[in-house]
Amino acid sequence: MAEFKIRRFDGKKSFWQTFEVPAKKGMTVLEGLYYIKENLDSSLAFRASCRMGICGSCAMKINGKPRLACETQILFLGDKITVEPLDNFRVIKDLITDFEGFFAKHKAVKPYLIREDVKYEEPKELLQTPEELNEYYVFTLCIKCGACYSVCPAAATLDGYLGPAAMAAAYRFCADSRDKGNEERYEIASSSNGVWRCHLAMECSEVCPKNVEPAKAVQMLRRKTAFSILKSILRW
Amino acid sequence: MSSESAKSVLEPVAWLLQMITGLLMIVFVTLHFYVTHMVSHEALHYQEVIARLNMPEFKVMYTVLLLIVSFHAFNGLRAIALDTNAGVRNRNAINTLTMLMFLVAFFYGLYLLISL
Amino acid sequence: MGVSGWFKLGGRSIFSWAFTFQRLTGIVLLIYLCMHLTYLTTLLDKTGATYESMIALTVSKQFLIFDVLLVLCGVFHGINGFRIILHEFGIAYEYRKPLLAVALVLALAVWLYASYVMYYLTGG
Amino acid sequence: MKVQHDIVIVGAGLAGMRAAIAAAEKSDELSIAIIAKTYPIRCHSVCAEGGTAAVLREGDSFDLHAWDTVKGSDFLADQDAVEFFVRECPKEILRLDNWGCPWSRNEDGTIAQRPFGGHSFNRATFAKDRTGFHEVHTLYERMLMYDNIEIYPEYFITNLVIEENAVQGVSAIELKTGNLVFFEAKAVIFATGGAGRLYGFTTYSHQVTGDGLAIAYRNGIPLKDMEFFQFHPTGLIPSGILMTEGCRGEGGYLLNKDGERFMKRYAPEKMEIAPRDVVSRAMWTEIIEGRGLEGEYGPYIALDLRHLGEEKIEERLPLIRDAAIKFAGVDPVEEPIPVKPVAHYTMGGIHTNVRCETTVKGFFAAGECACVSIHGANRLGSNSTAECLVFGRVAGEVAAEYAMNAKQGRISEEFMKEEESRIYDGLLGKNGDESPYEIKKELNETMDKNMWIFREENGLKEAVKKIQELKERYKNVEINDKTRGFNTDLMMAIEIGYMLDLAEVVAIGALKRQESRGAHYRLDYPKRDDENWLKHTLAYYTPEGPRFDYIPVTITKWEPVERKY
Repeated sequence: MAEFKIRRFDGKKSFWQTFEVPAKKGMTVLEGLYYIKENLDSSLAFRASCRMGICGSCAMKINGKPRLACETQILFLGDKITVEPLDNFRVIKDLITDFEGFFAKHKAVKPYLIREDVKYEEPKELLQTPEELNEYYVFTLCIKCGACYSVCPAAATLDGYLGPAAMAAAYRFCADSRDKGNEERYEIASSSNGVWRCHLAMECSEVCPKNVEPAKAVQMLRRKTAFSILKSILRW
Repeated sequence: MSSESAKSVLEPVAWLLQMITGLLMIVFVTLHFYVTHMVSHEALHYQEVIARLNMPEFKVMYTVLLLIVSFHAFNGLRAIALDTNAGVRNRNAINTLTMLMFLVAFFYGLYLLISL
Repeated sequence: MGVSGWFKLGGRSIFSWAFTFQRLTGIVLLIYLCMHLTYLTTLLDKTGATYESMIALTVSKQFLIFDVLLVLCGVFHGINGFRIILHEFGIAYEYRKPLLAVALVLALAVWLYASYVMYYLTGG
Repeated sequence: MKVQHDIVIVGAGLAGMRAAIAAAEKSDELSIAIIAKTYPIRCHSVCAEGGTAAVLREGDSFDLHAWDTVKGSDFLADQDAVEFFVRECPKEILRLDNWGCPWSRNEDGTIAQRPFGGHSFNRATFAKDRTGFHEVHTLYERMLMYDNIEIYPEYFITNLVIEENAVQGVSAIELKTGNLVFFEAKAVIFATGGAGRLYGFTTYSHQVTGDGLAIAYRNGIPLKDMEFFQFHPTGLIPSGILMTEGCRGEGGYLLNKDGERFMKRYAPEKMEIAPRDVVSRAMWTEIIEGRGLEGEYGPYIALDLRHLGEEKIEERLPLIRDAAIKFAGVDPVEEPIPVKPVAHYTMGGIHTNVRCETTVKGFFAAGECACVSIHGANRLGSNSTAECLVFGRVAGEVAAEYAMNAKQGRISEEFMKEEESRIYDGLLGKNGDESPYEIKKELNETMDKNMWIFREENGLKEAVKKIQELKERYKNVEINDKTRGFNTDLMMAIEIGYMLDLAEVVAIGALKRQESRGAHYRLDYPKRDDENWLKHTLAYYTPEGPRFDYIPVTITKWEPVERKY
């Protein structure tokens, strides 16, 4: 038996509720939540989809740390499990938080390949060596689960802060040998809500379930952004 | 989102300077501390202080230290203030105010240095 | 979460602790800088009397504890700051854990040494 | 609340997003809505691992790809559709490349390809073993470039509005608020995915409950070939998480308890990379005949990758290694992975032609929820992501052309009131004594038991009876959570209703098809019967249960022959 203590929110008030879940070896926190929903209290609300750590739906605070519920084993944590919604996001219901702003920030950094010469009707193979691929590959692994954003101290006080995930996405394209749109992204990254607000708490890299190293991406993006601006000033 | 005028010159310059002044401070502050506290507290006596301040190499060192410390300190304050919603809303005011504070601190110190 | 997010440590890694203390010590040092400049105003009294009476207070035994704490702030802020600068230039990012450990040990050692010396100088 | 768009796309996986981009490319005047019950990048397409088939290199040919596909389908695929499909695949790979997909590369910088089950050329284009994941993210990110695409994330579709055989729009619950939103549209595209959660042991995401299939079916649109359900040979035990076919494509072995590569007895030529139906049956036979290994969750087969070496596993199959360690506590570098066949793909779907058109004007379907039929009775690995890309594009373009000349759909006040009361009074507000979750559990058990790899008459009859009983009981469910905002209890209850309808179609369809073809294997009719059954099944909704009809298979170049690997 494991004891699940869950932080709930019904739209008006917030409260703790405790459930007893029969835990077997190998059972994940997500399976525990499903057990509760299907057998004890079906009003419990949480997001989940792929249950293999690739869709990014089920990030939540488990025993104080943001993790993917689907890949966190209950017995690995002991028989007392605390589950809370992510910090730095507005809670909608129980463990479900509002991701609208998070995705809007991702969109704001132009996270797509910018190239004038690609034609929709006649696509051409662009060459890229495995070494060039490795330059940015780790940053493509972001599943937008929000774990990084939830622990970022800058995101805690600044609502508009782009945050680690969005800036890692920006850097992922800046470092892609096929991309030609760096300058556009530097412009966004250099805003008041951008790279300057990172002070390297590095907690984002610590909690990232996919080891994307967003903190590193932000540093690299900041360096590129700063030098691009300085260069343009000096030329002027 | 992030609509305000991008490519502000202050930010990258301030970022770089914060690091450079930080590095320099490690050297200068250690030196300053060494002189005043590590050898003997004799160095803190009024006559000693005045004498030191009248040596050109110390005068230059203190001026430089004063400059980098006050920049680092008030630029740091600026960075902290801009981490908040209220800060970013009043970005220009924060920038102006903290840089002004830096200048006030620096010139006040300079005035002390010169008048001694 | 608001400003409490800067000081939230529960469930966080040691990197968050480093961040929190960097910010706290930064604020302390900023305040100290202002105080420092303010009390140096006493130097303007050319007889040196005002200055000497104030220095007498600050090098006293009762005051030692503040000095020791201040030095802790300075040493931590400096050494941890150096570590951050390395990472900001993209250096040694992969070694961030050992680097933090080294920085903390170094900061502790320097602080203990400096505290000992000050203790000794204030007349042991 | 009412919203108007020219095109409404339901489902934001590979096919849905590809359709949105295609329509937006066609004209920037069109207003396009893409609605989905999750955020776009939370779709099940991210779970696709191994690769996407396309003819890219010297030595391969469209005919060869088409032949592999037709043979893999056990000759139930429509060959005109297959021929069209294989020609379109390469362009889609290159488009994704142009949009930033991090394809794995050869040393010279060209896009790499690897072998895959049932393909006679190394044509599975891949991005490590996260192909679907990278494709989805690439499409999502690309989609953000178009100003005329509006994303409605976390909208749960409840109904389709059809009048005078033309589509008018859809209704959906905005999960955040719990309000019903009515989308009026000139054209509607369904790209809602398969129905995998019918089964308990499955590779599918929790969200894949066949919503689109059931809604189309209830609105009179026929479902095609639903009895064909693919079982993937290698599902991780106990969760059912997919261990990509790429494991075997890269050279992995399947071993029984004697350490024997038993595939040599079933498919001596292709061995482990025979098509999925063949491998799954072989594995299940080994298990039934007592040659499986024994584990705490029952018998299993060992998927051995050790001889590939750590470097290759890290380079080509990092996700597999990660998942095996995290979910089964097994490091494939050191130990074989415990696997057994697992429900994986819905070959059937909404009946469409090669232009993705259905029997209703302005209503299109693409991706796994559609059945164009290029997969026939058994899909080849790496053809599904390719299908989503190719037919997603077709659906988007055809819908755009249609929308440019069609009049705006209209949803009547009357319908809005009815739908409102159907969901909030009829379902949420009602009292009863059945738990929807209990019904789902029993449904899963029935499907896993009676509609698994080997089927026979008695089991199927039992399943039909059970499903009909569950449908009766479902009328009496009660939803405990009576609130409106983000009511996942209500959503799941509705999903379970959808699943019951689909399960009935699958079971009766399987009972009727008295032959063995592709993934549908009848112990009582173990031979393929081209004389009587070389035809597609169509299931039409009636209040009493599905009505069945059959239509011929299109054959162009390849007459059915015996299938040997």
